[in-house]
Amino acid sequence: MELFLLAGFPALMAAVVFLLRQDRLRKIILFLTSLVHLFVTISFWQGPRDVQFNPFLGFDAASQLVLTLVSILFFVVSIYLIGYLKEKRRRSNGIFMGCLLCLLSTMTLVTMSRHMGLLWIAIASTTLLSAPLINYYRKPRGIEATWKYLLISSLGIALGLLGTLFLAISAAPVKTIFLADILDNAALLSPSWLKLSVIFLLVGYGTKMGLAPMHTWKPDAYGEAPAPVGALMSGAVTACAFLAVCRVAQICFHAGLQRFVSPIFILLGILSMGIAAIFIMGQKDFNRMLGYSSVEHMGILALGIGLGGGAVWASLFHAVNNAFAKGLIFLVSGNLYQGFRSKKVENIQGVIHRFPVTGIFLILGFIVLIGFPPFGIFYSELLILKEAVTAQRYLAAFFYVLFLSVIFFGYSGVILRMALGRPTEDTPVTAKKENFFMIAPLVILLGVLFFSGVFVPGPFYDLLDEASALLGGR
Amino acid sequence: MGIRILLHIMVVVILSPLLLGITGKTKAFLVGRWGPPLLQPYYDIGKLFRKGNVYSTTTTWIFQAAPVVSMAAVLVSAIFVPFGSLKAPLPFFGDIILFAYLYGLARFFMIIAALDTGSSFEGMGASREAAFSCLAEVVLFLDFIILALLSKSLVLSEMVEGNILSSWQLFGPAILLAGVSYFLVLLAENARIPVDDPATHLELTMVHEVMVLDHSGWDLAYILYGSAIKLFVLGALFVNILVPFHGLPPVMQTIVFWAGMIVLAVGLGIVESCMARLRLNQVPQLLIGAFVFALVGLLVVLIKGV
Amino acid sequence: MSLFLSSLFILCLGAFLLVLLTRSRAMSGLIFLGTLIPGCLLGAAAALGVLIHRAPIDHRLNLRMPAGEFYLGVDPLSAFFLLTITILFLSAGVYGYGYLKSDKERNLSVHYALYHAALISLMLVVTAKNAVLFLVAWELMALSSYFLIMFHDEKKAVREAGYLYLIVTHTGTFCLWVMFLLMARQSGSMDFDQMALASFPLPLAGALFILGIIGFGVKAGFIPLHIWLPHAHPAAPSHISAVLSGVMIKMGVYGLMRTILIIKDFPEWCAVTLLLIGMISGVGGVLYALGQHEIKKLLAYHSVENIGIITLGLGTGLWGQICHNEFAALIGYAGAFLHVFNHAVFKGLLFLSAGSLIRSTRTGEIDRLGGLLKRLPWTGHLFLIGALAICGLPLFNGFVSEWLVYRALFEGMFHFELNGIALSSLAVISLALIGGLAAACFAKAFGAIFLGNSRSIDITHVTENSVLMCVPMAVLGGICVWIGLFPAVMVSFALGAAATMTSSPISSATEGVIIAPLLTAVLVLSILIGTIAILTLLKRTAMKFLPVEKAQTWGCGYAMPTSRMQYTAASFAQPLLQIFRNVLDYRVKGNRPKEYFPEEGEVSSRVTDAAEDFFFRPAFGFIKSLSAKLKVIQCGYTQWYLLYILIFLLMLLVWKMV
Amino acid sequence: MWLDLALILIVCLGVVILGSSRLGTMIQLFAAQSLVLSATPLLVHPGKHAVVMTMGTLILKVFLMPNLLSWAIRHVSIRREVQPLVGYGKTLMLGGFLMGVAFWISFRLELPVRETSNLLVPCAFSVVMVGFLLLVSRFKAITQVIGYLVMENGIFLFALLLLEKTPLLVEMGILLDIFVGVLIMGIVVNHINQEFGSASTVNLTNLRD
Repeated sequence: MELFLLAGFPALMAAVVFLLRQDRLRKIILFLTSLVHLFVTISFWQGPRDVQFNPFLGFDAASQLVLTLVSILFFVVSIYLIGYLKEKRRRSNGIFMGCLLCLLSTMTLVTMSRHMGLLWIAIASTTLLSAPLINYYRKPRGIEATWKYLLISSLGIALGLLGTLFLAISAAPVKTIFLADILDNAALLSPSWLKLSVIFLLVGYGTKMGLAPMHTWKPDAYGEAPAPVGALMSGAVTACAFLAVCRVAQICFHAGLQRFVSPIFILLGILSMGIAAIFIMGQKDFNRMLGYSSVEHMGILALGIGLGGGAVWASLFHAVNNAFAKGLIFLVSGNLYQGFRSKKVENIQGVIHRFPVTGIFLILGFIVLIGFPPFGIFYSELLILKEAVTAQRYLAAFFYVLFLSVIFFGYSGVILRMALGRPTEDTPVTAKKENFFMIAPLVILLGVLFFSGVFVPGPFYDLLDEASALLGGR
Repeated sequence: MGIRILLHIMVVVILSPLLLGITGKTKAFLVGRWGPPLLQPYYDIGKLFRKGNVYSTTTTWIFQAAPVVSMAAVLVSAIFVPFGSLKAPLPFFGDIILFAYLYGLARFFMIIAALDTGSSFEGMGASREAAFSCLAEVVLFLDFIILALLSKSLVLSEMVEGNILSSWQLFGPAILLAGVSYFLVLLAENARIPVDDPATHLELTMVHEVMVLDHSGWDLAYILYGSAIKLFVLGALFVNILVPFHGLPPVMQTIVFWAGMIVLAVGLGIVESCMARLRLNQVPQLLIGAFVFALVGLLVVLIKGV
Repeated sequence: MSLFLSSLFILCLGAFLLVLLTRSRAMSGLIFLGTLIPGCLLGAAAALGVLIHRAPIDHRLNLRMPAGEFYLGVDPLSAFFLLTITILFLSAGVYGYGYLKSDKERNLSVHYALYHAALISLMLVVTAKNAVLFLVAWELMALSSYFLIMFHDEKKAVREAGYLYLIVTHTGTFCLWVMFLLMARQSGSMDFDQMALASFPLPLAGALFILGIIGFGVKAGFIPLHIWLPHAHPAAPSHISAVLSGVMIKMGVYGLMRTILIIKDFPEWCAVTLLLIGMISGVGGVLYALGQHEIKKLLAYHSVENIGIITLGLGTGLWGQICHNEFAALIGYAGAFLHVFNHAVFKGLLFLSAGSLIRSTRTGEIDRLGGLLKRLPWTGHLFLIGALAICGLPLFNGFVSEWLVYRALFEGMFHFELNGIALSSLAVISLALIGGLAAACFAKAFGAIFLGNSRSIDITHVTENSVLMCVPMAVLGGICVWIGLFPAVMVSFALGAAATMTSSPISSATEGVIIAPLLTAVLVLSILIGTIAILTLLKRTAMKFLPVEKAQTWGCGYAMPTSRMQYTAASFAQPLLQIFRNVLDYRVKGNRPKEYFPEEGEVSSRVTDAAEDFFFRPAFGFIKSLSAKLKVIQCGYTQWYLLYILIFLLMLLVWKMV
Repeated sequence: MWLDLALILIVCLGVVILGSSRLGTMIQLFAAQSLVLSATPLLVHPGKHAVVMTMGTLILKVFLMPNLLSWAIRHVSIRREVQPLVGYGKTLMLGGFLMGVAFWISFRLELPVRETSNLLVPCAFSVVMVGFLLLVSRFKAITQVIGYLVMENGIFLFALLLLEKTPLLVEMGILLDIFVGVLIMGIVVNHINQEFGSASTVNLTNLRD
């Protein structure tokens, strides 16, 4: 029954939404499905960690972690959408809502899939479903972003498919590529095919996750996508991609390829942070900067997995915090766009004094993104550095710290210049007051961030410990 | 101990203008004049005590407090310096720092009093005074370092008494260099000829004189008296440093000390009559020269093994 | 410990209430004072308790932080700093309340809440016994002080200053991250107590020392890393810059001391570096201050100078520790501790009086002020007390701590071997030079602002500020005089703290040997005050019988002297800056009047900050231009993007498979 | 032996697509290549499973997708491909070089290939490389879609290696996904055409830093 509620129900609702006429009804359905989804996910927390519905679908600690993260974020975005889509639009948002609901079900599928082939299908469908979401405004730049997003991610998916095929070939003696079977008799896998498949999988799912050389679609896609879509993609979809990459790492750990794969992860991590550092510095467009910030945080995740040990725990912790932080900052950028009707940094000024609540949340978002203490990202960045220092990878630690400080230059240069000061006369400020639906999600996200960073509840700790044990960390 | 302090201060108060008198007499004698009587400074100060005061409207209480504070600071600094057989009444470990900073206090108040009058001439004098005194203070401290290294103690009287005949064989050059650089500091601190001309009235060239341009009556008297005491105290310290009389019996010490003071006064007169005032941007070079002398002295002490 | 925890609780409560109550102004002011005063007093009581009994107390809260744990402890070292923090925050807070009361259009309760947050984070930094908690409090302190600085955020200069401050402190903090993690790796745990038990090989201690110097030096303001100080202080409101330079830069000193306490044995070159940094920061700070003609920038550079003096004390203490000369180490650290407290008090006093000066005359430019002592008696006299104290002149607290530092340096001279003596004498010379230059600089500042006539602004309607602003200043002035005349109490506290640094209990004999000379010095000072009293009495009685008139200042016969003919701060500093011109980048520009009847001419002189203009600005520009050049990667052509992926794939294949 | 012939034929057709400039011919060439491709499962090891695979590929890649693409061409009314990134001659040379790299890699990796021919892995790699080159070097959106499909054919060749292992459901899922992918690409090409008046991606470059 829960399986249907989690995966099937949203898809069904998507079909219903396609048929409906009025926009308001669609929004309510969206809100209700996300609420149901959230309740079911929470209900799984009490139950045992490893649940097996059928050979293809099941839960383990890591997937439950990502599923909770996805459903909380989706629920918050659904509330935000009620306020966001208020003003009238010529074209009905049927396709938009339908794709969103399908996206929810495919993301649930990704977390639940125990078969590598099924995992690939779910990832591929999340990509295809998010393409129309980016193109909501039908503006030339939006179309260009969608085209680039489609092309690059479909190349990534193709490479992922090749990787899965190579994995299947290497798992020939095992006869199936169920995750459980591969992990149990990992020794039987033929090493050379496995290495080839790991490389192709890493590049494929790395493109989906937005790691360095394959990140080029991210700034365009997040720059042009509407804010809630940006929040969902940067928070939830990348988390699912990260889960897929974790599965690959899990396989490598079980097959004893630790020494083979960790240099690749570290290279990807440092490269992503380097690229992000270059592009955040002096960025002109706020949403593009958030795209690069997502590249940076994915780099930190990859670096954490690469370093192993305590850093795996830290990168999972970071994934959770990053998802909520990205959600928060993207929704804030949505409010900014509603208020200032522009994404350019120079004509958004003095947000604190023009829209006090959004201004405060903008600064809080900055504090969370930068990794200031009360929130979780500070601890995860510190732990990753601790692991780098104890594992005596001084070069990686040096670059890690260097890029973190350059990125800090970039962020504070952009966000603080926007938040403080006074709105200049020519800033095109619409006389709109901030409406409730666009503030409530920010408050919820901040609350969740506060609990995931400062007073970390007990069960959340155990989930993290089990998930990191799964992936070969301490 | 209170009586010895009073005795010490009485000696300083009574005898210090005499030093100025002797210098004035030697300067006049060298140019063939009889010059003013020996007690001329006493007459000047006495005259000023009987005169009324004129206060500028722009000045505040600081203008009147500065002469008093500078006189008192200089008087109190006399307690640390032994005069021949008269031992310093109140020595304590680290009194050279209080000694130097008391002069700093006096100088600080004189400078802000000069700025208080709000005239450009006093300001000129104040800024020059501030500039030169910074360098002079550094040289003074370097001399104290040499003495401290020689005597291994921070009490001024012990530092000076350690300088007996035997120490001259080993550290003769160091003490000589310290003495010479100290003499140059003496000239700079008391506005004697090479640094500043006490007798001139051309404002643009003066340093000390122009700072006291606006003072009158009792304030001017205190300032004159204070500068006389300052010359006396620093001179006494100079004599203590240079003349190794501390090993002799007390009676001989007093005789040699006072003879030294007179020789110092005469020496000052000679220096002033055969040298002209230096240009203002050359005075720092003079003080840097004194600093180098002291530095060489320090190196000698270090090499000789402290 | 309960005292300290209750004060923390009250402050947190106050901050929380203030955040909620952003609407009503009267209430927020009341809550602010209502929680600040008890909080600070309780904190001070806790600190005094530890200082008097010299027994450390600590407390472990079972709050599960991801990496470290919530472990607080107050030992005499942190108690001394805690005392400084509480006293200064209390007086600056009361002053701030008075200062901001008349500011109608700004939302004050947020500012008050941030003030509380800064205070709490500072108290946590000082009492944290766990590296992670220390870093958390350190970053909270940087963040809350950033937003405090940004009070007047409508001005562009303020935003630039805040931006520079945040960047420089945050980059410094990364060095601290690496340092603490290396120490944790060596000792196996994040707690300072376990770290203190571990033994650190000399090369590692050297590396940690360098990281510590950079990380804490950025906060403390050692010369090359001080660039944010002269920008942040003029930007912040004066009660914030008082707290910033009085206490917050001392956290750098505290951090350095805590690291020295943990690592204990260092290679000798560390003490040499500390002394050299002290000298350079001291002399450089005061020389740059001489060249500044804006009151708050001048005071900011003086903070750098006083940090230099503190580092001299620290350097001698460390040297004594390395050469196992307990006595020199003890006095060195005691001098450094006492100067930390003294500097906090008189620098706070100076900034507060500068603030009330700026509040009344609307400008901080020294060259446009003058003759304000008559209009602002309270501010003027308290500024004078602060100026005398900062120059280390005898009757005030600056002298006591400089005397201790001198004593430590001379102690070093007597007992260390050759290069020890050479360096200590160099340090004594530089300290003497600092003393002289500071006296000149503050004579310039006090004389130009408060004495003579007003140079360009009309001061007839300038009035003294409210009592709420003058009382805290008076309290700080009182503390300066009290320590100057009765130093025994504070010196014993400093010695107690220094004992924890040398981790050997000091016998009452050694304490006597140190304090006895100070008591005689106080006796001499009382004789000085007696003589002053007698001389003024003499003069007063004589003046009754002698004529006294009022007249125009004697301008050597010049008939119409105007107030603009007075010596300004720039002209006052010109001879000194001329002497040190090759050390400083001292530029004089402007067209001097040429013909016989010149219509107009103007001269302006400027001292540019070498560290900033020749290293940090170009470095920052280089990073920006590099990132602009590298932006070509995102060139817009999808084909190139796909090629990136293919090339990366082939590279991985070749690297990993072949 | 028949298998090697088919593999070589697929690779040659790929190269011909790379060289051709008219969209119509490219679609027909792609259909031919997919036809040969659908024959290969039967050649490797005939069986019920292989028949289903062949039918799937036939329906999807030989009939459905080419018609969709030609509909898109007619709708978007573009006939001739504009000059590719580096000119036809050089693209072909580059194609040859990439095939060389593919063969070198598969030779170096000495992957254990059991009963099927040792030509399979290199050919699959080279078809993927050719598809990729087509994707990268052309400006017309439709041509890029065709390049993507040729790459899918290459991946399908790899799937032959484990024909009877992967369950049918997964196989069908993969084909379905590719089809949906192409469908959405077609829709987006349609939008591009409405917005920019031509389906060339030359003016799709103003999103840059």
